[in-house]
Amino acid sequence: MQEILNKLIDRYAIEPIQENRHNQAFVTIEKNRLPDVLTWLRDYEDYTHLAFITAVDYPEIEKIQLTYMLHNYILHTDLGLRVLLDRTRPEMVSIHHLWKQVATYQRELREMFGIDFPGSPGLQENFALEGWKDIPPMRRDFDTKEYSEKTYFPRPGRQTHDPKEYMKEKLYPSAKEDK
Amino acid sequence: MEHGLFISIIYAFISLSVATIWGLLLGGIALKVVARAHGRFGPPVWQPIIDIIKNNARRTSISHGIMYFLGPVFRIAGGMGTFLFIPFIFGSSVFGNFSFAGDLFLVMYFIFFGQLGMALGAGESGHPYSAIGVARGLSQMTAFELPFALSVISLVIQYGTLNITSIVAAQQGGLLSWTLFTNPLATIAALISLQGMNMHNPFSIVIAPQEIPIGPPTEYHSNFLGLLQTNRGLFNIAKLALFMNLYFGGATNIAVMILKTFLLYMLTIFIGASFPRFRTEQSIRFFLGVPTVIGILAVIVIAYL
Amino acid sequence: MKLKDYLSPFYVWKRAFDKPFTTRKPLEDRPGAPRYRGFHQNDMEKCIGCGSCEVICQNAAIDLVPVDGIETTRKDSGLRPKIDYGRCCWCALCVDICTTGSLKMSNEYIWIDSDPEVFRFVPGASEKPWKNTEAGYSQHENYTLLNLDRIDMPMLTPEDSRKSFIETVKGYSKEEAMKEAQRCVECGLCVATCPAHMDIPDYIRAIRDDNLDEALRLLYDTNPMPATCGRICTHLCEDVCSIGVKGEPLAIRWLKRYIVDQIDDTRFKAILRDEFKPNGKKVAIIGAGPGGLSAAYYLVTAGYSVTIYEASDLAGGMIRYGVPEYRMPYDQLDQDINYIKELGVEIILNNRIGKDTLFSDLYNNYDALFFSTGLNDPYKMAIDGESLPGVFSGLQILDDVTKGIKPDIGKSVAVIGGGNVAMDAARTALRLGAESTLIYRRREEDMPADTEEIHEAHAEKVKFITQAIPLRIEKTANGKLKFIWNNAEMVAKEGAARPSPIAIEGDIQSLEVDAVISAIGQGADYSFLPPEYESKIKFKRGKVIINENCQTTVPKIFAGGDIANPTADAISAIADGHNAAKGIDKFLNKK
Amino acid sequence: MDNKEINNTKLANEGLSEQDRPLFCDARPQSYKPLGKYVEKFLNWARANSLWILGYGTGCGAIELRPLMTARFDMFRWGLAPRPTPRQAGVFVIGGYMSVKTLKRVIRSYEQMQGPKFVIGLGSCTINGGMYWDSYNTINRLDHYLPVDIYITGCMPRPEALIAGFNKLKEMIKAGETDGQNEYARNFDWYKANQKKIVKDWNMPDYNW
Repeated sequence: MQEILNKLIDRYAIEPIQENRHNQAFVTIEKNRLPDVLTWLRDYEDYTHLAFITAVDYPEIEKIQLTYMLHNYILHTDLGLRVLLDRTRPEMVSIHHLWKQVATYQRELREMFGIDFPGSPGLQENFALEGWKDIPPMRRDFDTKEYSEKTYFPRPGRQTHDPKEYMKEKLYPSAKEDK
Repeated sequence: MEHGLFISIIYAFISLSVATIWGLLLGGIALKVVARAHGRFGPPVWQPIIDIIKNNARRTSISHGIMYFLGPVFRIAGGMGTFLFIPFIFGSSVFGNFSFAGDLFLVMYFIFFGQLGMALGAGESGHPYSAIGVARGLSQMTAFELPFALSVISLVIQYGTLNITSIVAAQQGGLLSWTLFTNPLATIAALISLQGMNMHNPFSIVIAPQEIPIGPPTEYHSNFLGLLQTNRGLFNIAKLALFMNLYFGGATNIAVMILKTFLLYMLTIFIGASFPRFRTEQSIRFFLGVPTVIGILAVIVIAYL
Repeated sequence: MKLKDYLSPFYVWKRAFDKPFTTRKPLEDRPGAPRYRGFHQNDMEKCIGCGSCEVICQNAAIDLVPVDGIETTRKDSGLRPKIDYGRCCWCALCVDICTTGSLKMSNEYIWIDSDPEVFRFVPGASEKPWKNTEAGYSQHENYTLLNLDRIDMPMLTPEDSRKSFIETVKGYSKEEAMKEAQRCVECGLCVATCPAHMDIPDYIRAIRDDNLDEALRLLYDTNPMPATCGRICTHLCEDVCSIGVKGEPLAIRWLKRYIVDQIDDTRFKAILRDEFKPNGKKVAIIGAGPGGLSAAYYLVTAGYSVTIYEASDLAGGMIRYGVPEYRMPYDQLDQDINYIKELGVEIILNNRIGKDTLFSDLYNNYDALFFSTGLNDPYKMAIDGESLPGVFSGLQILDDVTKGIKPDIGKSVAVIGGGNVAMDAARTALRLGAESTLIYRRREEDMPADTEEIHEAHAEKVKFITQAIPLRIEKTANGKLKFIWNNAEMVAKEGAARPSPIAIEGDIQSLEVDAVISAIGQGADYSFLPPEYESKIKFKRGKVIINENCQTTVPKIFAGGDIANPTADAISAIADGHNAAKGIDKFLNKK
Repeated sequence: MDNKEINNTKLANEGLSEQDRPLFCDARPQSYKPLGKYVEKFLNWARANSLWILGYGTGCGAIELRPLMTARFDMFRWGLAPRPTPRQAGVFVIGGYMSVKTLKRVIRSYEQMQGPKFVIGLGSCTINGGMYWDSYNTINRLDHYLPVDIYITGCMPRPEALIAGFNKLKEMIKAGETDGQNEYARNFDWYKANQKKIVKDWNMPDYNW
């Protein structure tokens, strides 16, 4: 593990590196260097398997973090490459020329996070949501509960009581006009 | 044909009804027997009959066109045609059915006829699974018809007639005069193709419910399906009766008929429940291999020895 | 392919002659496992309606609803969980969190209906087939999601504590307080029981969030003497704490104290942001005890100008003079009083109404009057020898110690009574260097004192003699006092709430002591009231009758505190003060 | 169609191109009157004893249907059988939650089933959302989109509960209490409005027979 990390540092001067386990590490790299690094890892360092691509929304820092998870079948090590995208117009270079199946992940990410991958095959096709018009549901500012209640009308007839308020009403109603 | 036309029609009707019900019950028994091999109890033996009633009681049905509509009709016409020219019970006036000099050829044609009609009808439903099922069914059918035809040719040479009734009559001299013993090679070839004809494992690729939902009848429902299911009982018993007559000495009374068709059917079930399924090209290769060779041998042995 | 490959598949038919695997009647033959999680059951008697189940449910499947036949009481909100089986996912978190262990799950799992609206019921109340099923899932004995054990309060050891008047309880550190606050399930059952209805769950949450400024604001909303109450409150809230059903209740009192302890009193004004516009109306308050101070605080924040008349030389009332320093350090009391003073409340000390100032003058000069003079007239034991030298009242001892006078109690004392004053007196006597013996008419569990007090008294080696009916006190030859009592047995009387002691004939015992302290209760002293007012104000069993606004039968006069409420503790007096302030505000603004 | 009282109220079939329209159904579903009392009773008996299930796993509950086919439960002995095509099936078992995407396919399959057809709502999710109650993509209540005959609560219910559900359905069929097909036809516009509110890209015929 350390070897590949040192190489990454030497070749691409990548910092910082976060090592989770002895066989798993994450590095954050610049957006436009990613295809380079991925190609090098795939072709020269035996990181031939792209396990998944996933994203995390960070509205606090106005970024969306993309993670590309690579696996090396010879050393059995995992390497995660992280890229930070601008949250207002997230756009990333498509890497479907490196791994064909990535197009599916990219479709999903476009739908769930609104990340654009120009040139990725079938990007505009529906993935799981058909005809979705709201903000992408995996964005953190999307309130799924509110959306659900608005759209899927839960069965009526539910009513609950707060023990504190209920006891007040029952036991000392005179204090009702408090505060 | 000693009876008048009216009587003949009534007799044919009775014969058809009894055969259909017996065929459906046989199907039910088969379900139960297979269930035992699976370690369960299985549905009641009359379950196929309930299914037919239910399907005919459906309130709605959709037609996809004339051919689609005719598919089940062809199918049951094939079943009835096959059955009505086979002496169900030898010598019986009610179950003797029709008989004429060349009825063996007609019966063999009818076995094809239903399937072809069905293929046309199912094709018009436009369902891709139907088309796949039809393609598989027809190619498999051509394959299993070959050893069966060779076996029949061998029989025709042996008995010198194309009349089934005559063939049955020729076997009436006790157990050893059955074709089974007089022409064992033809019998073996025919029994192997019976397995394919009945579409039991290992030749059940046509209806493969897991891969191509139910095969050709995917789009058939309600009364259409009811008709197809009725035919399944009838056609089944027709084939069994044919084999019984050709190879096992026919039946002179109803008890023998029941026993012989039952045993014959159980034989296919016995094999069917044991084996996994062949793919289409595997089953074709199989039929064109050993069974065809046996059939050719049967013809050669009868013709030249 | 070998022949064997063709033949071996037929082996499957061997199965056909074995017994089938099929369960003939799966519905009858296959009940749920003994701990299968099926439909809920609820023990209606045990459940207290705390609502923890509702809060923990991730699927919002639980509603709390009133149920016929379940009354709302102090310990029971009267609500019961109603479960929506269109939501429930049978995770059993509600069972695991249940504070009482009343919620369970039966192992029944079949419920079929064509109407989707019926899949809701109140377990325990609705008649369902699984209502009384034995098997099912219930809380595991050794596993609970709740923290049942209280974080230990650092205290002086009894050996050390009995030597001096240093405060026994040291107070929580930040970690301890936050840990303790995390035990709270925020059910809010305690709020109704607290006489002042303090926002207990809210300020505990503020502690958990480490937002002490907010916590202090919440405290002052309903209680202007938090430092005091954080120490000597009778904490009725802890009696009803839902965590207390199965474990130790939350240390609500200590958490309150923690809030005040952490905040420097100079910051109070900045945090509380008490702003008010004087409205020019004047209110007089008699008695600078908790009731008076509380009323003063809320009146002054409502814009009134408030004057308190206090007979003693320091404000604080019974909290100062009736509670020993080891429980209630005077600087903490001063902190509370000083903040109230800072707001502009005028406290006139050493001014006894009826002697230094006339009640009628107050009545005529102020827009409204509030008196909360407290119970400071000790009851007499009514036995022979009570007036002998060396016989003191409990209050007298405590009062003297506060004022720095060392009472002459010698080396051994007998304290008569079982209330908090008796405990205080006994423990004060220990600290003054005497051996204390507590003598009480009934059993220990009947004592009105707080259990903690009793426990600490035991720890500090106060001797307890119970079921002893005092007979007389005699002077012995060597100058000591001989306290003589008759042993009693507890007899349950029909119709009586608790058994009463009946003397066992002839079983008479005695104890020689240097001093006898009688602490069997106190009465009110209404000598400040001129007869014409006393006749107008209605009393019942020595207590002033007030309405829910603490108004007496004379509209302009309000009263509260020990002289009016049955519980006679500081927090009730504070609540009365608050109520009276609201009542006065209403009364004066209506005009 | 062999049905005399057919009402040829045309459907809009929006979302289809002009040349595609004749290929798809353009008539509304019909209500059907039961036949004579005793005939219908006999037919209902047959229907109850030959329930063919549409084997379309719509949610996690589909996994509870599988054990029924095993030797342990052997559902065939009650006349239950899985059927791979909606045309031949009579019972639609909705196996729990339904996402919007599944709902679209379920509507299509349901409409393709031939009446009388029955729907079993399996699991809590079909009643009031279950553990997916606040999900952005799963519906909360099934009865807004399809006429449901019975509900089996559970998350998920065991196969035994499913058996009990089928037993109950059988009783209801025998008593003639299940009329989902007619209910759907009667309240067709209401169901369609609900369905279209959820299914955003409605690129299929309004009614699929």
